Amino acid sequence: MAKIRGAVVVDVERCKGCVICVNACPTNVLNMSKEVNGKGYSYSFMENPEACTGCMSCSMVCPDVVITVYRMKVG
Amino acid sequence: MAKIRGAVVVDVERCKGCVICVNACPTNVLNMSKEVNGKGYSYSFMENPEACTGCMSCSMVCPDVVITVYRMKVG
Amino acid sequence: MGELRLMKGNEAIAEAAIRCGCDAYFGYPITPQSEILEYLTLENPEPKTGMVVLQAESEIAAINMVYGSSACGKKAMTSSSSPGISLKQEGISYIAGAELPALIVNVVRGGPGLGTIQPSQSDYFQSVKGGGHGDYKLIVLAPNSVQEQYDFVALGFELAFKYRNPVLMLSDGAIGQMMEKVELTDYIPRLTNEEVIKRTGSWATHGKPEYRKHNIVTSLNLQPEPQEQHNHHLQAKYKEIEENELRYEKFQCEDAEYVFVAYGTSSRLCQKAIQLGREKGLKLGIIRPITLFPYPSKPIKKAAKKVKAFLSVEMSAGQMVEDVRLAVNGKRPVEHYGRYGGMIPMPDEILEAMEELIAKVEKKAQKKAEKKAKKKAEKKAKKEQK
Amino acid sequence: MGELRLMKGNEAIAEAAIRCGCDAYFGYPITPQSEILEYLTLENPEPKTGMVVLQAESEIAAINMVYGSSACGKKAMTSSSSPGISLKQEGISYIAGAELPALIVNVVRGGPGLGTIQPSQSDYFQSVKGGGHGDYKLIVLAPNSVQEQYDFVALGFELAFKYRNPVLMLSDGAIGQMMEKVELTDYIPRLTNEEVIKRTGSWATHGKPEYRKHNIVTSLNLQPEPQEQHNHHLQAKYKEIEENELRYEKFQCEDAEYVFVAYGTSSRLCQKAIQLGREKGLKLGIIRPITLFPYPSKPIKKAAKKVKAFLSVEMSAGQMVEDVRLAVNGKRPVEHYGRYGGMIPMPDEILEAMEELIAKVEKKAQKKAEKKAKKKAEKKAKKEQK
Amino acid sequence: MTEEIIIAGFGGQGVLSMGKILAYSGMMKDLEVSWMPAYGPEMRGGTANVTVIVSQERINSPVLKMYDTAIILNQQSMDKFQKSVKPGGILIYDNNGIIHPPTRTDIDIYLIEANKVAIQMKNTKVFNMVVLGAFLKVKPIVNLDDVDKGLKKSLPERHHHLVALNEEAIRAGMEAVKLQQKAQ
Amino acid sequence: MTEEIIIAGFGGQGVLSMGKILAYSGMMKDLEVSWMPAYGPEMRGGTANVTVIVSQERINSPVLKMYDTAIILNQQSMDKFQKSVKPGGILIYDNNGIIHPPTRTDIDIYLIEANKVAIQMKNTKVFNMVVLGAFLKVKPIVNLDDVDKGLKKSLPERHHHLVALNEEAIRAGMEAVKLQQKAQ
Amino acid sequence: MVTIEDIIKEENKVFSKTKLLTDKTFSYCPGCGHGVAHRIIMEVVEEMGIVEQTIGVAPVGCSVLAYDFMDVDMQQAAHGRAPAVATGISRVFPDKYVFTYQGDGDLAAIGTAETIHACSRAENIVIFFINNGIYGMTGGQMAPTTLIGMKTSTSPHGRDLYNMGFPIKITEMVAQLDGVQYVTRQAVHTPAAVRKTKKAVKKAFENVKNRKGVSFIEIVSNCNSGWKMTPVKSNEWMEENMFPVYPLGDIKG
Amino acid sequence: MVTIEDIIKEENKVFSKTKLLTDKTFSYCPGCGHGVAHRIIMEVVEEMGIVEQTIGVAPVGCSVLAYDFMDVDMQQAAHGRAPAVATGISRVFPDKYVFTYQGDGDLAAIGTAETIHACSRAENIVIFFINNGIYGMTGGQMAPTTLIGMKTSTSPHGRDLYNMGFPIKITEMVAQLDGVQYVTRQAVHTPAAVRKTKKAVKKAFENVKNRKGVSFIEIVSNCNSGWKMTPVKSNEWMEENMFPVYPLGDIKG
Ligand SMILES: Cc1ncc(C[n+]2csc(CCOP(=O)(O)OP(=O)(O)O)c2C)c(N)n1
Ligand SMILES: Cc1ncc(C[n+]2csc(CCOP(=O)(O)OP(=O)(O)O)c2C)c(N)n1
Ligand code: SF4
Ligand code: SF4
Ligand code: SF4
Ligand code: SF4
Repeated sequence: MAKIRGAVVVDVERCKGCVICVNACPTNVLNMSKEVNGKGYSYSFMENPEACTGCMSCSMVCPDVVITVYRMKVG
Repeated sequence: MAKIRGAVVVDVERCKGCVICVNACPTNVLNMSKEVNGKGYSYSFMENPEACTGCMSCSMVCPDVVITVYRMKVG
Repeated sequence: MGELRLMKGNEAIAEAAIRCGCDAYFGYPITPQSEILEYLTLENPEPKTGMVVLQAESEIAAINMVYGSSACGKKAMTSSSSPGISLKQEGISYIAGAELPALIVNVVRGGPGLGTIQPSQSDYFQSVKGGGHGDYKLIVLAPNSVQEQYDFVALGFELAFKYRNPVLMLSDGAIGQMMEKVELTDYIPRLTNEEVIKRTGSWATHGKPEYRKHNIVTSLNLQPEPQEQHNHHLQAKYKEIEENELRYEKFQCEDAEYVFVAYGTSSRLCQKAIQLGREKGLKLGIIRPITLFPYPSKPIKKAAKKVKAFLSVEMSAGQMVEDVRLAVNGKRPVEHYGRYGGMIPMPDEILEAMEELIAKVEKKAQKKAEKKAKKKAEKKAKKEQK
Repeated sequence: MGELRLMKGNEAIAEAAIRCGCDAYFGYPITPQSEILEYLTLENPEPKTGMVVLQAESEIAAINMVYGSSACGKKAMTSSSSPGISLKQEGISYIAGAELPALIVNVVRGGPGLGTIQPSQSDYFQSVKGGGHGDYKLIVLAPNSVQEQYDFVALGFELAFKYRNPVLMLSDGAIGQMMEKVELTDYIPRLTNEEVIKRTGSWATHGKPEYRKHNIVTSLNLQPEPQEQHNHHLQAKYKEIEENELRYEKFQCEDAEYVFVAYGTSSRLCQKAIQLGREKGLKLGIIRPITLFPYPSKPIKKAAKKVKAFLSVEMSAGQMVEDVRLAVNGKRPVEHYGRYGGMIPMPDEILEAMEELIAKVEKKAQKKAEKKAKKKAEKKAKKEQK
Repeated sequence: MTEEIIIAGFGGQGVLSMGKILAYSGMMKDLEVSWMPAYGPEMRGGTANVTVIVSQERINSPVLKMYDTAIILNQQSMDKFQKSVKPGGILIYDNNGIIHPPTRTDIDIYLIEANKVAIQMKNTKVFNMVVLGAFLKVKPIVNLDDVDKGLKKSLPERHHHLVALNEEAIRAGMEAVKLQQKAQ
Repeated sequence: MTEEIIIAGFGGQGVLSMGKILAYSGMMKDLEVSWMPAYGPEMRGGTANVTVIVSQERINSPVLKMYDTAIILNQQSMDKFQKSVKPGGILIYDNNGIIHPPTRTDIDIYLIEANKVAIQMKNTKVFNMVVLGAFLKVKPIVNLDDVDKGLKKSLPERHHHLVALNEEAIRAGMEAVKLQQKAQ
Repeated sequence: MVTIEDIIKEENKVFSKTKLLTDKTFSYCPGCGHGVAHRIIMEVVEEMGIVEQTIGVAPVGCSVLAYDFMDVDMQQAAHGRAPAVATGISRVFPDKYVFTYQGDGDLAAIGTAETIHACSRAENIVIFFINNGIYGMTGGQMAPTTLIGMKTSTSPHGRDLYNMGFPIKITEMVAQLDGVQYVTRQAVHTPAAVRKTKKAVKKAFENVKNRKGVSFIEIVSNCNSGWKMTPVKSNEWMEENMFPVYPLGDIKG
Repeated sequence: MVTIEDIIKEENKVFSKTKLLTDKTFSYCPGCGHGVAHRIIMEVVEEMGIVEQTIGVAPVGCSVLAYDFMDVDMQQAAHGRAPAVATGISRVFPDKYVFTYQGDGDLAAIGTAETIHACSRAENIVIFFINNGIYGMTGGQMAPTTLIGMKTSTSPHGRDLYNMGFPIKITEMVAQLDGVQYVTRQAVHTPAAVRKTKKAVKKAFENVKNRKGVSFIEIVSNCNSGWKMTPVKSNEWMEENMFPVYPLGDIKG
């Protein structure tokens, strides 16, 4: 059975650190960074990239539309 | 059996000749005058005074509140 | 010559709108101007010319509908009378701030408050100085005949689009309700959408095509610096309008010693007063501002060189008279005569007021002359004594 | 001395309302004055003093609530900022027409349209000349400190009731948002209904008792004649107000050769400019109108006898300057300096503007003197030739 | 030539439309015209009056205090406008409902019993045309042809069949008008 | 004595409340004070600055172009306000986040590492009080007693227990402030 | 035999004009329902003995002169703003009986926001809403309540849906609001209708006494001038055409 | 093993920002629902290929700068007047897709009349109504939709019924109007909610194409600044407190 793998790219400088994507991700891929970006916000990043299925849950709810989602079949 | 008799007094000068009272009277007491009043309106008067029961139907609907109604038991 | 018709001033506005290719009228009933909307709904131009006519739920809705339409580059207008125009002040300020071309008609009635429905000219300040907030100017046209009510619709739109600025036609109940002969112009077809886009594509909202950036219509600047820039731009535009668009009329001013300044209905009354006065041998004339902004300050200033005094006649407690005074700048006496609250001053009372002013001025002049003569005589006497 | 507190100008207005026995405040949020409503809702005076505080659905509703309350003889007020005040114009005209006592606060921001939320003084015309329709006047108070924001609430109500006339406090975003020391006055209890009836029983609506006719509050006259009468009455009242209620302040005018005219925030800026100018040896002073209607035309006219020129400084493109010109009536040069659209002119630019004016005036004077001297010399030469 | 006219009476008498037809007729003759109604709440029921000016020159004031001719159709208007006729001017009135007939002696006074005539014509609606006829007899500032054209212009197409009737009424008015008193 | 001060930094740094406490303290000392914030949409997130004037005389303009003292807490404010210090005046800054330190040579420049101090105190909320302490060391226009009273006035009753902590921070600031450069 | 003179005696008087109507003749057109509505309201105020506590608000519309006829303290309000004005009164005089008397143009067009928000705030007032489907005062223009197809001076070819939209049943909308206690639609063209309306008016004022929030009484009425019909005909037309769209009866409370 | 770099390739891209959002960073607070709402609307416009026919209207409110973010022709409108402005646009450009984007203060307070009448006239437009129960832009004041007991800067002790009245469910009121084709209440705080909302938006624009009159889409949203909560917390609070009063789902059409 083909597995689906995904990945997201967060536009770090535009992320406002609202944590909504982290909350929305069904597979707990995302978490907030320790560092802050130029605007002083900690930003979202893939903490567990392997778990990402590219389901777009995060990008669906990101208020600042800063998440790009990629998906591919593997295997 | 006591009969009820009524009578109305129309304030002729304030009557605007709208005919609504004539229409409303269940016993066809009222009609409109041939003459006109000072404002040029023909006015309502008791054409068949005997038929008046003092039911106040006319006074209820007179938009200019120009009808006074009297009623007494007779016999 | 175009077709002649006997029309009410209000009707003339409506007919002119249809004929000059107006795209949309939005209005709300109020005496003494309801005939504009009534005429338009009766004529029902939409199937014929495509002009939209809509009775709005309020004056505020109407002016904001105008905002929407004119921000599309369309010729949109509204009309009302004094209380209704007061309600439109926020909208008017927005339209001026966003630099939209729009025509607003005020058929003035007596105020303040609900007042009366009779003619008045007591909305001059509101129209000319700015009834709404902020530094803005309307181009203000003041017709004094039914023909001008007609003509100034097309003119109003022309100026509105030339400068992307709201134009106010300041009429009053008398001109709105009276009938006169009107020479109608031919029907000018409304601009097609393509033409509208061609003419206003740089700023109006028509839907963004591939080839340009999105157009935005706004009067907002979150930062004061660009807002000041915007205001500078507006002020420069107003200056340009002052230089190019001044319209006024002089009547019997060549030899006039005393001059009326009056606009709209009052100017007609003054003309009659001049006729009556000239019959008595008085040298009277009138300067009639046709545009109230821009105001004919220069012609009045120039006239002040020869004229002995000015009488500003308005159906108000004295509003335009301030602009006459500002123009004359202390050179000559300027007084005001007015009836108001819906009253129209009769030509003979206007003449009387002028005669009083004349008497006052001449008395003063005489006193001055006498004083001078006396002084001279005294000097002479002194000399002789010596 | 009363309690001292550091307060925002907006808060001072709210606190003053509670303490001076105001009966009702009706408002709608808009920057930069929302603190007034916020402070009042936080203090929640109703259980303590009985003062009603209500957030209306709009500015129009708010001004009409004020109409209703003040027509009951109660002390009612509203506040807003420029666009909101434009919306209130019909209501204000009604209140003026019906001769109701009411207090309206405008914390002005930059316009036109949505503009900015930064301070401005570009609603002068609207406030003073009449933003609404008809011939009416508001009593206009222009505070220039937080203390005055506080004091003018009680003063406003006093004048409003004395003349049965709406009073406008013309503030701006700077005074509204800044904090200064305020000396608070003691709580004055609201009038009881009996006291209200005693004070306003002749005209206000409290419910008709047996002993009097019903009271009617209206601004309507179907016939123009009584409406003109009513207007005459209003004009007479305005004249009385002009005679009795003029308030202004002079600062360093005794020896001043050049004088600023400025109100509100601008007057504070000018005072600093005077300080800077005097440090340079310039003899500068200021006349500050505290009431904008009535306007201190006479003091300015009087000052024109000694002063060489006036500079009207406003955060606008030039509005009050017209009233300065009308007062000076051509006797002296009057110029305007302004920043606008939300910008505040800095004291040093104001001083610069004044220096330019001075240079201009002196140059002209010098030229005149030179011309005179030249003529004299020529004459002399001619004589000598002979 | 400038003719300044006031027409005044009750609301329903056709005062305004009579003025309109007169103005239209003047227009047909290439004259300048103005028609200025007193409008207002009194319109409903109350009195109605209109100032009509017909002139060879551009008309200045559309409202006046004194008139060349006053056409007066009820007592209220008589009280108000009798005094507004210029000395030597003309007053035309219908005596139906008039309690105090005109008393001025410095003007020409004409009587037109238009109500009567209209009743004779069995059409009270032509009342105002009868009055117009009377006026035009006294002051032929426009001729019947002009009025004809004016009528056609001012009536909607579907009422054009009434033109003849109106003309008839005008003629009747012309015949019925009587000089009551010459200015002294 | 008149002291004209600008305090400028980020939104969350307590710039406005620091100004308020300073103003309140001045008031406690019977001085005239004014506190004028730059308000606007930038308040949300962006920069914040406030002009505080403390004087023995009535204060005229509450806004100024040149200041006796500028207290600068981020780079943006440095860029904007360094030039606005009067010659011979004072600039106090926290170097946290400052990329381009002040370069003027005609003013006294003080450094206060308030961020560091606050972290040492384990309470970043007192950051602004540390800065205030630095200022008061340099310009003792009010004494600690006044500040104490000012704090009590400006804090709601329920926060009065914080007064002591704030005072401590002020003292820490007084100690930590360093003269970097004397005006030449 | 009893003569008429025998009957017309003070002691036999069963109906006469309430004292709370002034002696001025109504300015309304012959047959206009405004007069009956005025009378009923004043009768109720009189009967409840609350004249000293009653303050009325009449905005512009034919009834702008209501203050000339109703012998209670009255305020004239700007077009559409009566509910706001009434709010201002009621808030500073919470114990008074405050009512508005508004036309359909006033209440349902320009005054929509004020109507809905006073209702939503549960102001302790009575709103009388005279729905005659037209703007009477200004000469018979279309109102929000004008029926589809109805001719008015601004819908001279009949109100058409496409351009002018649907008639608004604002009374039904208002009934949805939590702040409104009592909503009813009545008429005043027949004796029976008048009696019902009077009951409703009484109930409304009782509600004020009991601080129940807004009572809203629509009175479907004629405007024979605007409709260009005789009064009698207009009442018939009203029954046939208006009532199906604006059915009489209690809607809430 | 597949590396992340393998996945992040143009051909694998399944979600990215629509071209119809500009490059400007939203001016909204972190976590504010306005951003998602903007995105969905622009996606639908893009997907339907109607950008050349689309004109938006944004009145004042936090979203006053919508014109900076939505890359379509836009008009900024006065507070409360967007439906009137949209009427002006739609009437002169009947073939365009005209939408308004309004807050609750804007649409349900000052703009009540304009909202109801545009709906009643069946203007061929879409109204987006972002209900966050508060006035965001001006600093968190009470809105008509503020819940009972809710604290805002003008109801600092909690909204109380007696003084401030009931929250208005304007969406339910609008649904009663004949001119309105489609009324729905949605949210944008979860992926599922966003998907539903997008469907609704599409349906609304389809309605415009088919000239069906007003489509009215309420989006219940958060205002974490005004509510003084973290974004995540505010979304929870919204589910618990707002949804019971403003239940999600289709109301009409
Ligand atoms: C702001 C404003 N707009 C318009 C008017 C004109 N006006 C007066 S009454 C009225 C409408 C009257 O209709 P309605 O409310 O239905 O009452 P009715 O006369 O039918 O009883 C209008 C539009 C006004 N006075 N003020
Ligand atoms: C006439 C007018 N009144 C008031 C304001 C101030 N103002 C701007 S936005 C707004 C309300 C914003 O609230 P909402 O519509 O709910 O939108 P949000 O900001 O919550 O998205 C107000 C009152 C204004 N700009 N114009
Ligand atoms: S939802 Fe968007 S803005 Fe919020 S934390 Fe995630 S990526 Fe950043
Ligand atoms: S109802 Fe009244 S006004 Fe009408 S005819 Fe009868 S008495 Fe006269
Ligand atoms: S116009 Fe209509 S509503 Fe007004 S009084 Fe006449 S009949 Fe009544
Ligand atoms: S204030 Fe509220 S509505 Fe406005 S952007 Fe911030 S979170 Fe969004």
